[in-house]
This record gives sequence, C-alpha cells and structure tokens, in this order.
Amino acid sequence: MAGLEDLYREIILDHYRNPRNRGELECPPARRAEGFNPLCGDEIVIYLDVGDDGRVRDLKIGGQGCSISQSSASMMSQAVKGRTVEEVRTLNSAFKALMTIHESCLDGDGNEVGAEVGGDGSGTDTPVPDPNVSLGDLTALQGVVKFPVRIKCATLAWNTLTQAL
Amino acid sequence: MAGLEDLYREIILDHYRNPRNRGELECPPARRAEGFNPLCGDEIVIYLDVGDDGRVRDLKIGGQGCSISQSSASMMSQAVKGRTVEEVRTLNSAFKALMTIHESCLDGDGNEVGAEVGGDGSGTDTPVPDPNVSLGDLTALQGVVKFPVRIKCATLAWNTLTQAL
Amino acid sequence: MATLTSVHDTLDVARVRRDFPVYDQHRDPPLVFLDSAASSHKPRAVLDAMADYYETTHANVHRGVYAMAEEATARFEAARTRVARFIGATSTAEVVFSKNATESLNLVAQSWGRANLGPGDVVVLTEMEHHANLVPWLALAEQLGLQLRYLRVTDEGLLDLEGLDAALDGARLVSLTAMSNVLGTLPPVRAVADAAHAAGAVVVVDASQYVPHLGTDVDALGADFLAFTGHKMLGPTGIGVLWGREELLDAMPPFLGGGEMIRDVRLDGFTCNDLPWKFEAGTPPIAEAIGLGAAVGELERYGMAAVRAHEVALTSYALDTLRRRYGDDLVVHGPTDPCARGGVLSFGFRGIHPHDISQVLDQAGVCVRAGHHCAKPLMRRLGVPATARASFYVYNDESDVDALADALDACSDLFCF
Amino acid sequence: MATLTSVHDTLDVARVRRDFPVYDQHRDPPLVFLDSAASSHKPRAVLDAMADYYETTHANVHRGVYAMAEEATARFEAARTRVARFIGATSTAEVVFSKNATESLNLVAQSWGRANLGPGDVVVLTEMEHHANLVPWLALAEQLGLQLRYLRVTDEGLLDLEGLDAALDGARLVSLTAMSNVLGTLPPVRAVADAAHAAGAVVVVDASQYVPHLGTDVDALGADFLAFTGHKMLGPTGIGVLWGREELLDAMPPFLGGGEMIRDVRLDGFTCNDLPWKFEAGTPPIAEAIGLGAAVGELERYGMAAVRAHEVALTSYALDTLRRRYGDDLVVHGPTDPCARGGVLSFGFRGIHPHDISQVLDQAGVCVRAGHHCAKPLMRRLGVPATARASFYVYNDESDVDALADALDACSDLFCF
Ligand SMILES: Cc1ncc(COP(=O)(O)O)c(C=O)c1O
Ligand SMILES: Cc1ncc(COP(=O)(O)O)c(C=O)c1O
Repeated sequence: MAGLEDLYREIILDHYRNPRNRGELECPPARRAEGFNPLCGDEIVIYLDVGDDGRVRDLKIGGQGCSISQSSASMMSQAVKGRTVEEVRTLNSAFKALMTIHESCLDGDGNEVGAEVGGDGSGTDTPVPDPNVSLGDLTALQGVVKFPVRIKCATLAWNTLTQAL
Repeated sequence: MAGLEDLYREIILDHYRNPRNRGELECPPARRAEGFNPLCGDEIVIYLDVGDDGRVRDLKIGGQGCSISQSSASMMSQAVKGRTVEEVRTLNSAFKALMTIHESCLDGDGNEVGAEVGGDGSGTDTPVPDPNVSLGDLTALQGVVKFPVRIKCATLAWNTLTQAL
Repeated sequence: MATLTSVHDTLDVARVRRDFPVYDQHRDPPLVFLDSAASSHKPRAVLDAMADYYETTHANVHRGVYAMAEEATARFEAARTRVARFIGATSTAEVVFSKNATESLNLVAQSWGRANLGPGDVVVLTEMEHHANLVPWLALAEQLGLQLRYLRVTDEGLLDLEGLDAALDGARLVSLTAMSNVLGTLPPVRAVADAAHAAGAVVVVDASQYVPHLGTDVDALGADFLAFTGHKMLGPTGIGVLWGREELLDAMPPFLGGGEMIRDVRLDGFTCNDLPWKFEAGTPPIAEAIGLGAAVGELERYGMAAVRAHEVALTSYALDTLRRRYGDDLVVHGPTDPCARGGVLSFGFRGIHPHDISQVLDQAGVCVRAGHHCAKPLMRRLGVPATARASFYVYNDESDVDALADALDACSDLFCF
Repeated sequence: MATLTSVHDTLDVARVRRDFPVYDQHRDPPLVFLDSAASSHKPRAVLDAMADYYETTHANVHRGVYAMAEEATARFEAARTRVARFIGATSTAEVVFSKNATESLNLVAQSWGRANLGPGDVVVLTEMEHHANLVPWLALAEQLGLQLRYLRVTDEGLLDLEGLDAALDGARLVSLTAMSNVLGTLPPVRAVADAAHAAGAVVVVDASQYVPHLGTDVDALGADFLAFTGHKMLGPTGIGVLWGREELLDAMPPFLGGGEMIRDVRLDGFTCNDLPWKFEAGTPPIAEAIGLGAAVGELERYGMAAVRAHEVALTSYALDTLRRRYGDDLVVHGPTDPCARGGVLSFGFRGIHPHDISQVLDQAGVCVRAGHHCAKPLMRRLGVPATARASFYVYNDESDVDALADALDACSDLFCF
C-alpha cells in the first residue's frame, strides 16, 4: 500500500490550508464554469478572464472539496495565470498525462486494445506526456496516481477549466 | 435418482400408444378449450359436451405432446365421461393433490409459510387429498411426482379441462 | 413479526467472524470494516452454496428435463421459498428476483407506473431517499408528466410527518425508505402506509437497509411493494428482490421481455407466464439466488432479533465513545437515540473533508465510506457536500469502534492547524 | 479478427476437463453434458476468481476511497477491459454490463427505440430469433405502433436473403442472431449489416451463441450493438454485456435509474454519468463481472480458433455418427455442412417426443435439452412442437457423441412399437 506521505505532500497541504486565488470575478467579462465529481459531490467553480491578447488575465476559484481537489485547483490557478490559452491547453494535457495510469501489460499478452485506462476513469482518452512541458509544483500531485479514486479529485479543476476555455 | 419404471408404467405407455377419445366435437353444443405448457410447447385441445343432466356426455382430445401429457389426457377422458360436473371437480382436486410435492420440512425449522410448492409450480395452490375419491388408473401417474419437471405435463389436460368446465 | 426469534439475544462476534473468510486474511493493520451499508461481506456458507451449485449441478433452470437441470431448478426455487418466508410473504408468487434493489424499484415505476399513472398524478417521496428511489420516479415523472411531492426531513434527521396529509391529498403512490442509508433513521413506515392507503395510494418500501438488519414482515410494514438487495444482507452481488402483493403484480404488464417470462410467442404478439416468472426475463441469477437463500439461512441462524440487539448496543457504544472523545468536534447526523435508528453513523469531523478522513482512516485499516452515499438531495438538506459514514453489521464489535476513534486522531494531526 | 489466435489448433479435451470441477464428481453413470447452449459449466479459474474476490477484497465499487474498495473497483473495471478486448471493442466506454443478454436487448429496444422510433417505423427481425430478441420488439411495437418484418428461414434452416431488400425498405433497425440456438445456423451477419446500413438502419446483433464459440470482432461483424450473456461462455450467471457504438450510446437516454448512473440528482431532475456507467444503475454484478473476466481469460488461453476448430470437428463427427447409426430415423434440423454451423444439433427421432427422449437419455447420464428452446416462432416454421437438442463446448468430445448415440437406442426400445 502506498503511504499517505505520497499523497499528502507538504506543498499540497499548504495549498489546501492557504488556497490561492479564491473568489469570484464578474461575468462578463469573465467566463464561469462549474464542475463536479459525481462520485463524491465535490464542486468547483472557475471564473476565467482571458484578455484581448489571448492570455489568462485573471482566474478565481470557488466551490468546496477535499484537500486534493482544492489544492489542485489552487496550484492550477497559479500555473495558468498569465499564460496564453494555447499554453494552458498544453499544460492541461501534460497534467492529464501525469494523472494517467498505464496498464499496458494488464494481463501480459501485449494486446494494447483497451489496455489503457484513462486517468479520469472515462476509459477513452489516453494522453501522451510531452517532455517539454514543465509542470512545476503540480508534479507534487503525481502521488495521487497511486490512489486511483483520488485522480478525479485532482483532475476536477482542470476539466472545469477546459469547459471555461 | 428415481428409475424410468416409476415414470413410464406400462399402463401409461398403453394410453400413449392407444390414446382414448381422440378427436373433435362440434362446438356448440360442445365447448372447446386449449391449454399449453409454456416451457415445452405441448398443446392440448379439449372438446367437452355436458348434457342437460349436468353430466359429461362426451369428451374428445386433440393436440400433441409427450407420453405423459398424452396418456394423462387419455386416462382423464375415460375417468370423467359420464360423471357430473361436481364429480369432475372433485376428481380434479384429487388428481392435483396426487401431483403435489409436500416439502413442509424444506429446511427443518417447522415454519410452514411458503413451504409447500404447488404441484403445477405456481407456488400458490396447495390442494389437500380427499381419501374418499378413487383415482383408479390415474394413480399410475403418481410416479411423475418424482420428476418435478414432468408434473406440468401430467396436469396440463386437467387444467385445460377446468377451463372448459 | 414473522421472523424466527433466536434463543440468543445477542451475537458472539468472535464466533461470527469465523464464518467470514475475509477475516481469515493476515492484513496489517488488521481489517476494521465499517462499510456494510454499502455492501456486506459474505459468510462461508454463502460462498459454499454457490460453489457447490456450480461444481455439482449447474444448468439452466425451468427448461430442462434431465436431473441436473431439475436439481438446479429445485435449488433456485427453494431459495425463493426461503426469501419469501424471511419477509413474511404468503406466496412465492409474490417474490420476484431482480438484479438489485435499483432494478426492483425501476420495475415498479415502469410497470405499475405506466399502467396506472398519467399526467398530473401525484407520487410522494421523501427527502431522505437513496437515488435508487428517486431517479426512477424522476424519469417516470418526465415521461408521464407526474407531479412529485417530497416529505421533509427534520433537523434531527427524522421524517417530518407535519406535511403528510397535504402531501397525500390526491396521491396515487408513496415510495419511501424503511431505513435511511445516511442517517440510520427508521421512518414510521406503517403509519405512513396506513395514511397512504386511506388516501387511496399504493405504498412502495425501499427496504434495502431494513431487511438486512431488522426482522421484516411485509404485512406488518403495510407495504404493497418491497424492494431490497442481496449484497447488503450477506448475499452475493447480482441479485435483488421485489416483493409485491399478488393482485397488484398480477394486473401489471411485464417489465423486460424475453425467455422465461412468456407463455407463448408468435410473430405478432406474446402472452405472459405466471407470477413470479412473468417478471423474470432471461436466464435468472441462479447461483446468486442460491447464495441469497444461504445468506437468509445464516441470518436466521443468528436470529434477526439478536442481529438488531447487537447493532443497537454497538451503535449506542459508538455514539457514547465518539461523544466522550471528541465532543462537539464530531457531529453525527440523524437520530441520537440508538433504538430509533440503524447502525449507520454519518459524521462530520473538525471540518476535514470526508474524502480525506476516509483516506487517513484507511491507513489504519479502518474502512469507512465518504461521499454523498447516493443521496444528494439529503446532502443538500443537511447542508453538507458529503459525509463520512461508518456502518455496522454482525461481524463488528466494540474494538472496531475503538479503532475508528483512535484513527480519527491521525486525521486531526494531518489536517487541523 | 481481433481474437488471439492460439498456437494450438485444437483442444486436448482430457486436459480441458480437468479445469472443470463438475467433471470431478463421481457420477454413475458419468456425466455426458450436452446442454451448453442453454448454459455452460464453469472452469475452476472462474470460480476461484469470484471466491478470491469475495474472500479478500469485496466492497462496493466506484464510491469507496479505502484501498479495499479501490481494489474491488480495479478488478471490476479490469474485467470490463478484458471483455472489451475480447470482442474487439476500441473503448471500455462501449461495454455495458447488464444482468443477461435479455436485459441487453431490452436496453436497446427501450432506450434507443423510444428515442428514435415512432408509429409506423419498421424494425426487421428474423424467424429464427430467440424470444429474447423477439419479445422486447413485440412489446415496443405495441407501445409505439411499430411495424415488424421478419426475414424468413429456408427449409434447410438458412436465413432467406431473398426478401432482404424488400424488408429493409424504410427499415430503421435490424436485429438478428449471429448464431441460432436451435439450428446452429450462422447467418451472414456482415452482409445483412452492410445492406441494413445502406438502407439507413441500425444493426443489433444477438451474439449470445456466437461470442462463446467463435472469435468475435464487432467491427468485422458490422454491428452497431452486440448483446451476449456470461453464463453461456464459461462465466457465471447474473451477468450479460451490451456493446454499442459510442456515438449511439452517448445519444441514448438512460435505461434504469438509480445510483452509479447519475452525475447529479436534485429533487426536480437528474443528469447522467459518463459511459458506460450511465447504463449501469445500482450496484453492478461485481463478482460476476470478475468471473466473466476470468472466463474470457480461459477462452483466450484455449484460443477461440481452437475452440471453433474443435467444435466443427465434433459436429462433423456427430452428424456422421448419427447418420450412420440411424439414417433417416433421425432428422437434424439446420445446415448439414459442419463449417456452416455451430455445435448445436436439434433433432427429431422416430417420432418420439423430445421430452421423452431427454428423460430416457438422462437415465444414461446424457443431458440434452427438450422443448421449444425459447424460439416458438421457429418451431412453428419447422413444423414441430419441440425438438431435442444436443450442444457442444470445450469439454465435450467424441465419447459424448457415442454415449448420445447409444442412449438413443434405449428410447427406441421404450417408445417404438
Ligand atoms: C440466441 C440467444 N439469444 C438470447 C439468449 C438469452 O440469454 P439470457 O437468457 O442469458 O438472457 C439465449 C439463451 O438463452 C440465446 O440462445
Ligand atoms: C436505501 C437504499 N436503497 C437502495 C439502494 C440500492 O441498492 P442496489 O445498489 O443494490 O440496487 C441502496 C444501496 O446502495 C440503499 O442504501
């Protein structure tokens, strides 16, 4: 069994205790998106303000949830501010790749059909990590992969961000 | 396991080889009823002619089925001819009782609720044998009880007769 | 009550545990399983009954002449008889095997509902229902234009009977849980049923949490339909039960179509089989029914009175222990009287998210559920996004409660600052 | 075909039997099981996978944070992945677990059907369908006012393609079996599917008898939906599968409502979960899915090519043996070419009623089915009230055929005069 220290890294607990960018933005100009985890009821609200230059001018986060979903949202908010929409998408893919369990040897017969389980459990998307993207603090979340149930907590903010984009 | 000789008594095979009262009657005055076994597709057609005196004047049997359903119908036709409707009903009850499995000790706790399984598998009727009714040749069919699947074959003719009455 | 009252008035948990292979494992830390409200573990008798069936006499039921198929049918139908007796049903014709309680409730909604309800008709539910007793009615309401009304839940987590008469005015059907899977609340089913009957409504009881834990008698409850599920009562997955009054089931159109449920099929139509098979389309869960029959056997052996007494005692111990150790830092939702509730404790603790609680407890081997427990409307009513939930069954004892209480300390250490 | 072709090109039946506990019994006379088309026996690997699950890590799936529930979910979803791969599905989102093939077909009829069909719309079936692929459409036709058309069966028991174009004119959906459970016929599913697609119809394939016996690839078959059932393919009772194309499943309304299939529930409505869970209401057949996954593993180990080759050889031997011994006194329905059919032999023998045949054979330990095999319209087409049916699987060999042939003599002795 993976230990709690893999999951609850200090930086994660820090973001949970002191969430960055909490609040609301006026809509419009900001866009608002809501996401929730059907299995546990966690809710995230994202307010996204993209400037005319195509960069994320501001981003605020509302809602409630567990330490993983809250800290993931907080870290995300820091990571995307000031980035172009294109950069945000790349970051999103990189994060999803981090959150993906590769089970290509599920029963050892080398047949890859259906052998990868999408990180968010949807069983459909199989993102490929891009070695050129740096995730910074967000890599602290990679221990979550050892606790598959919590992956949806970690990806909730990102999926909601995708809706807002 | 019960032996085949319990099921296929000589008298049963005789009625199967030489079915009595096969044929049709004109309706009206006769009444016609059809019955079939949903599990195997056996079909019985009964033509019943009850006289003004309330006695079965004539009865003919059509349809097709296995040795048990056919011989049971044939024996029944002999047994009910000339009887009053009331007598036929009594005979019917007696025959149903013969065909009933009593499992009152199903799991030995003495609780009788739902512990009897109706002979025709419907799980609802639990007829009680009447010691004063003589079933004659029909008792040859009692070996059928050891082969529960065939009980419905044996009772098919009787259930169809009930409809016609 | 038609239940067999046991000579024991409580359970010897150490002995009971020996019946459950899951406790034979050498786990470190040892297993502290407190999630039976989601699904119970299975005693050896249940696993053996299914294995023996498969290893000696499996064959498709109801259609085979040969002895092995006959034996399979006999075991399958004997399980139905046992289940019928366990809930006080008078006839096996009233006991339909489904795949789970959810299917049982959908069956009533779709079959009885479509045949008997139309635009504007009123169906009464409660705010404390499991999604299984909400979504089928929400879907039906959309399909037929029904009006849904909800009995409220009080702040103490009881069913609010204040609005009962108004809600029942013109109601055609009332469907309610006999025990909340979140609060442990035992609503006064009989009183609601009597009022509902007086108002001319049919009464559906979701007994998924009730049948496993309290002696059940369908007549005493006043139910017209009763739904429950095998896997919460020591039985296997893949099987549920719908009991219904024979006149009602008889008059209902079939639910699913296929083999088993028909009398005759022609290219232009079909006729239905007798009860209960009319509602059992296709090959039934044969081994699962046999397993459920064995589960009923084990529950009868323990005695439902003893099961209930044990759970009341354990719930009482848990409420006391948690209050003593954590005071107001730990909030248990639902009734405070252990005799007025089942052994299901949903709680909040020091503002820590239930997911995190469950995760940390797991490290100590303590299995509790975290989330909305398939009762989102009730979560909204309680004003929480989720709860942590510990639930008890025959194999739990005081040591499990102590382990839970101890492990909660570790949660504080990690998250409270 | 996406199936894993085995290095063996046939089976060592004596070894295979050692995998099946039912053959460990000391039965006198020994078991001659020839009724796998009704339900197959289960290998040890399947029973062990389920027992191990229950004994070590059972918990309700998808909702638990603790490790045991996570492991239960992982095993359950791994089974889905295996099943998906076994039938050549590209995504696990397309693999829905149901309780049996019958439910899978009802799901398509009710969910796709109600959303897409209306009065006068044409649905095309065949005369050789099992009731499971007739009754759901008959019921839907009555509910929605559909027009049903049937592809005929030729005197040789083949699907008559003569009327295909006419039948497809204006058709919205075609549902047909990939292998007849009575005749063994393997209709040209791909050809029918291509024609159906050209006519704008959706294609449902009842593969209940196909998936257990032939390597299956949903794309090669041209199916839009594929239904099959666990208990006929070495798996447990209580589980079936519906595969469907993702776009179609995505656009369909839910079937049953309850836990698991929802994203959110409010007192006035609900939203659905993602595929495949949208169609899995309530606690799923967890152990059964795990057992089915293990069954797929065994079939892959044998190799579906070997399974098929074995059955063709055995069918050929059986047709020869019966013809040699009984000539025209024994009529086998369906195709005479063993390569054009599955290992299912429905027969009539010297005018003896199938019930009596089966009864007498049973005395010799030979288990065959007697009756209409849930295909009454086909019985009418064949002009018989019932047939006796012997069917083969991986554990059968020539000795079983010989035992059948020998036992038929006893039938003659008793009934022919
Ligand atoms: C061709 C065919 N379709 C459907 C079914 C139905 O399968 P189940 O009874 O498992 O739903 C069967 C078997 O009974 C079958 O042979
Ligand atoms: C009160 C209640 N009703 C219904 C259900 C649904 O049972 P199942 O998921 O077995 O259908 C549950 C359990 O999940 C429950 O607790």
